[in-house]
Amino acid sequence: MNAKVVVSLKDGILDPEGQAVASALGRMGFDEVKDVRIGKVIEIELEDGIADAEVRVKQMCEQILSNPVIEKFHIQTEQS
Amino acid sequence: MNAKVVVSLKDGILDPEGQAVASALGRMGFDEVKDVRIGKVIEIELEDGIADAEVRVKQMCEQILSNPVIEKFHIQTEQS
Amino acid sequence: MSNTGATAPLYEELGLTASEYQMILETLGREPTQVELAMYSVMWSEHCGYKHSRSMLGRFPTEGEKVLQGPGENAGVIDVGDGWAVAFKMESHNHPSAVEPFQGAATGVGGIVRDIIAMGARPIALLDSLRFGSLESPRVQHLFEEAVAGIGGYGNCIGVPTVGGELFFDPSYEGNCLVNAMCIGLLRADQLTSAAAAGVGNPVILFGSRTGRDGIGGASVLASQEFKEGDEEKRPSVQVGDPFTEKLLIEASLELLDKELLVALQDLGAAGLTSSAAEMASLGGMGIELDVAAVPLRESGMEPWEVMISESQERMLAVVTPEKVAAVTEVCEKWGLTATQVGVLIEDSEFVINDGSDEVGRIPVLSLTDDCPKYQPESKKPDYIEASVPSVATVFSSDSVEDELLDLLGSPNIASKRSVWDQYDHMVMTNTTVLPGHDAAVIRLKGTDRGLAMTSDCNSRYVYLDPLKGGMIAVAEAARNVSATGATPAAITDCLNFGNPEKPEIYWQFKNAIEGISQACEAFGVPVVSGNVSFYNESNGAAIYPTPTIGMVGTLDDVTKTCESGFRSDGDRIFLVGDTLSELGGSEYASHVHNIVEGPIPSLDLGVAKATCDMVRSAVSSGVLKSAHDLSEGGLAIAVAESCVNGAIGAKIDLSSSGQELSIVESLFSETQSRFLVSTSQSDGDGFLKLAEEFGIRVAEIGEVGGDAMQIGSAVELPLDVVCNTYQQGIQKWIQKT
Amino acid sequence: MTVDRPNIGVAIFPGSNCDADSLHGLELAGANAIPVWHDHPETGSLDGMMIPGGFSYGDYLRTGAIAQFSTVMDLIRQMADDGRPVLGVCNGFQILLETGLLPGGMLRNRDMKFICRTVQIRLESTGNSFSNQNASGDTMRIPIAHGEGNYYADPKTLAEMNSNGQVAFRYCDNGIVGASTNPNGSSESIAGVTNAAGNVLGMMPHPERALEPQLGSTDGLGIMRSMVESCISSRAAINV
Ligand SMILES: Nc1ncnc2c1ncn2[C@@H]1O[C@H](COP(=O)(O)OP(=O)(O)O)[C@@H](O)[C@H]1O
Ligand SMILES: [Mg+2]
Repeated sequence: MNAKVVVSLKDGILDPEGQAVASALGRMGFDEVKDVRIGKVIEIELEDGIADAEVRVKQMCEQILSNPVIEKFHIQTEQS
Repeated sequence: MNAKVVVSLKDGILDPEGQAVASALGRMGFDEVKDVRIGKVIEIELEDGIADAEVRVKQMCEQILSNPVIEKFHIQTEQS
Repeated sequence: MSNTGATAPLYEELGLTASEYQMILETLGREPTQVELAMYSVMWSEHCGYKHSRSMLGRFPTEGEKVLQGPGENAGVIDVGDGWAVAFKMESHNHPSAVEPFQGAATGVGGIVRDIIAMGARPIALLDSLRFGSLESPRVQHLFEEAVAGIGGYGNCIGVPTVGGELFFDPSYEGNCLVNAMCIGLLRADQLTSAAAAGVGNPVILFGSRTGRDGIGGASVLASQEFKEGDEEKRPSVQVGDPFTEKLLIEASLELLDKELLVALQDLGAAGLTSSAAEMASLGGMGIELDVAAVPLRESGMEPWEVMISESQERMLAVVTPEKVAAVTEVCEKWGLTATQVGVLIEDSEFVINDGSDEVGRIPVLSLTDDCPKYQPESKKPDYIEASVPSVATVFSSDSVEDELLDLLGSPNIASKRSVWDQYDHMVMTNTTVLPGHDAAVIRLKGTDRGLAMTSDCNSRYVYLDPLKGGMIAVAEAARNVSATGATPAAITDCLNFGNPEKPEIYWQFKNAIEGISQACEAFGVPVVSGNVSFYNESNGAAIYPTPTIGMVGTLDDVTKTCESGFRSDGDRIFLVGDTLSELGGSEYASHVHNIVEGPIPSLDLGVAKATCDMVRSAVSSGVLKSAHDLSEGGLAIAVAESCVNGAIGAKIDLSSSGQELSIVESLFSETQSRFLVSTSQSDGDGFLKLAEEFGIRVAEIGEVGGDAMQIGSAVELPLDVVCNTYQQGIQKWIQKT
Repeated sequence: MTVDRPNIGVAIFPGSNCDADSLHGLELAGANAIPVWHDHPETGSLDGMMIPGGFSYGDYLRTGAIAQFSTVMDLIRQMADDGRPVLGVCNGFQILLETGLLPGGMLRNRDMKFICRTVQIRLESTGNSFSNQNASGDTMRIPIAHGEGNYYADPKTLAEMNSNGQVAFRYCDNGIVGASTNPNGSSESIAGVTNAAGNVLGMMPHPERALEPQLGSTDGLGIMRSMVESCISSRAAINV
């Protein structure tokens, strides 16, 4: 069983990394780039046959993988 | 038009961040976690009506968004 | 914001009282507009307005022949000789760090660095003073590790070495950690910059990052009704730092000043544009007109009040003459920063806010600054102080001092903080000649013979048990740390972290601590040149230990004549400077080993404290000492262990000749003030004794350096590697325990 | 400007923060050190180039990733091709990896923490422009200060580098290289590598922080002085 979690900054929060990349792309001639935001994908490999996998992954997200003050998360689980 | 690029370490390269998160999860009682790998999601907002968007984003990935020595990338584009 | 205040007036939700609102009505002669109300609410907050502290802060001695700038500007400045001056200040970022420790601590560093830039100084060193709950709690470990990573992440990136600080764990900080950061900057004395606005008609330029909705969570109630539920997410109360932009801001600001393009410079901190513009106008005794529509925004649809109080990081405000605007823009562009004229200086002392062609606010400048409401809260001696037993020393008798010593040596408050400063680039700028891990760090001033010593100190347990004496001891300890390196204490900054000042017991702590600090400063002849107050450090109604952190800077005329704390060579003679009394009240030993926090705390004779520092400093600069280390938490035993570890060499101590009648526990762990542990070569020992006699300071020869064990009489005999490992790995061990 | 002092440029990117230290250090080592702003590259008279440490462009995305597109990199590529000495320290090393002037890539430190401390490194190869003052096997005490110094190269590349003598330094303790002396998890404890020609060196330790007794070590002098001498000799060779 695998879970994929995407953690990204909430909307109003400054993303300095995204800004730096956007302006670098602009300097390199990619004028069509309007904005860039950068987040994390966390791929978690779980033991097989975990009953409440989704619940557990959600707990992980809330407890350690993200900080709700500045970040939001999104979970996809997939049977492998 | 938006493009989403996922950049992650090539298979076989040890991922220090993933390992750190995996062991933190283990310490917190999430014993079902076997492995964690962490990559980046880069969300790019593009001007509307760019003809060859996919090609352009691929160029961005090759030129700057990823380093082929250590990383691989994957592109999803979506009409907004 | 919740709906609980459905019946409460808007001003109350913004933190203003009914009488304060009445003051606003009287000042304006009408109801405030939305922007005006927002501006008053942030400027009259405790954080900006110093409502409960201002009256007491006047007690501090702030003058001295070396003081170029005392409190009142962005940072204090002292003359350090050869045409050089040093600006420094300490500031708290406690509440943001409790919510988001990485970003909270990082932006704390960013904020204090901008205060230093605003004085026209290049930041050359940082210190961080950290206090958390008990290290056994996983939550505390998380806060601690993230705060350290945040400080490192910011300081390392901007290329300013973090050379020292403090780290203290105690349950009183469980729900309210303290993150205080201090920055020191260097400037030519004749290039001192002011924030005071001057020149009617001069443009006001905002440069640095764009403005977003950062840090205005608390004022969200002002959002117009059309805003839908969930929109408060768009007004984050936590700011994210961008150290890269800060680095550019440092370079751009210094280049602007170097080219003499600016009339005045000011950073944007708490309360954003509102407070920086108001302060500039107020200091210059004039008025200012801003156009919120001109402010470059990061997000669309921001309302005027949002622009005015946003706390977006990495921004500076400058006053320039009209003909220099183009040159200013050019310098900013070179550094990749936006620079925009957002306003102009006006004659009347009014703060006018326009939104394009509409006037949306007009406030008398002084009503936002000097004329902010001030309170003189009630004060009452807390009961816990009366209840303290007269002496706790008799409680302690032990037949296993060796075990107790190891236990203490590896405890979170005593163990080495190397795992912290290892994460800070403390060597960048290639000036750090005494690295972290000794009493004070020393920075050389390239191109001169001079150096600076710096330290931050506060034993808050002492201040809790006896605020007056605890305040004195904080200054005395800082002076000892600076003197141990051979430097002369020059001036201090402070960060006064307390609970809710509206509680009489807390205000009593505050008043007494200030009195103690002031008396000690007078005795040592060091002025207070800058500082910061952080109140309401409480959780669930319980206050932290009162923590007036002292940041001290000392000067060295010859930076090659310094001393470190580590023993050096076989056969060197070891001396204990100062008398040891039975003073275990409030000690680390009592607290950690016996879980007792009771007074009386050690006594302090300010005259002796100063004379002892003077003597040790004179010994360091005359070159007779091979090591010098001050005694503080953990007493003599811990000082000996640290000198062994830092020198990677053993020592043999014999206390029988010290002539004092103390139990072994008292001899080893008593925290009597005004003591140092020093060593000399065989031949220099007598010279040192003579020097001490001249100064009238009692010194006892207590042993010899050498071997690979730490031995104290018959009570302690520990292999050096055991001592080293216990001390070096203490913090990691506590973290792994859970 | 004396004739026997070579002109060595220090490339400065927005976010570089060891540029002043590098200028100071090169002067101490006997060079005329010349600041070169990233988009106004000085042309002509430079005999060598140093890319200093720091956080160019905030090190956002990947360390060195954005800096590789600065104008000054064209000059640096040209100098590297001409055989002039190019030294990248810390962030400078990371930039050289991103541009492909040196083999391999850089990952976060094994323990995910920034590390600042003085370490020992062992000189592994003398066939380059930075080692004529030292002998193979010499150990040096030099500070490191980085969050991403975990050097990575695949096994094939490592084998090639080893046989070409491109591994310049390894972390060690009293000359002994082992897992316990590797501060950041780098492949084979590598602390610095050169290109095949030996005129481009990237290293994580900061030699410019180890040039004066006051700072605790002078072991960086050998590396910096070697570079200075190589600049003089390569100038002679190129100008022939
Ligand atoms: N948070 C920190 N950041 C950097 N250095 C620290 C920190 N905490 C402690 N240190 C350093 O560790 C050493 C010992 O600190 P401390 O025990 O507070 O010393 P002292 O008792 O002499 O004041 C000092 O060099 C100090 O600067
Ligand atoms: Mg000390």
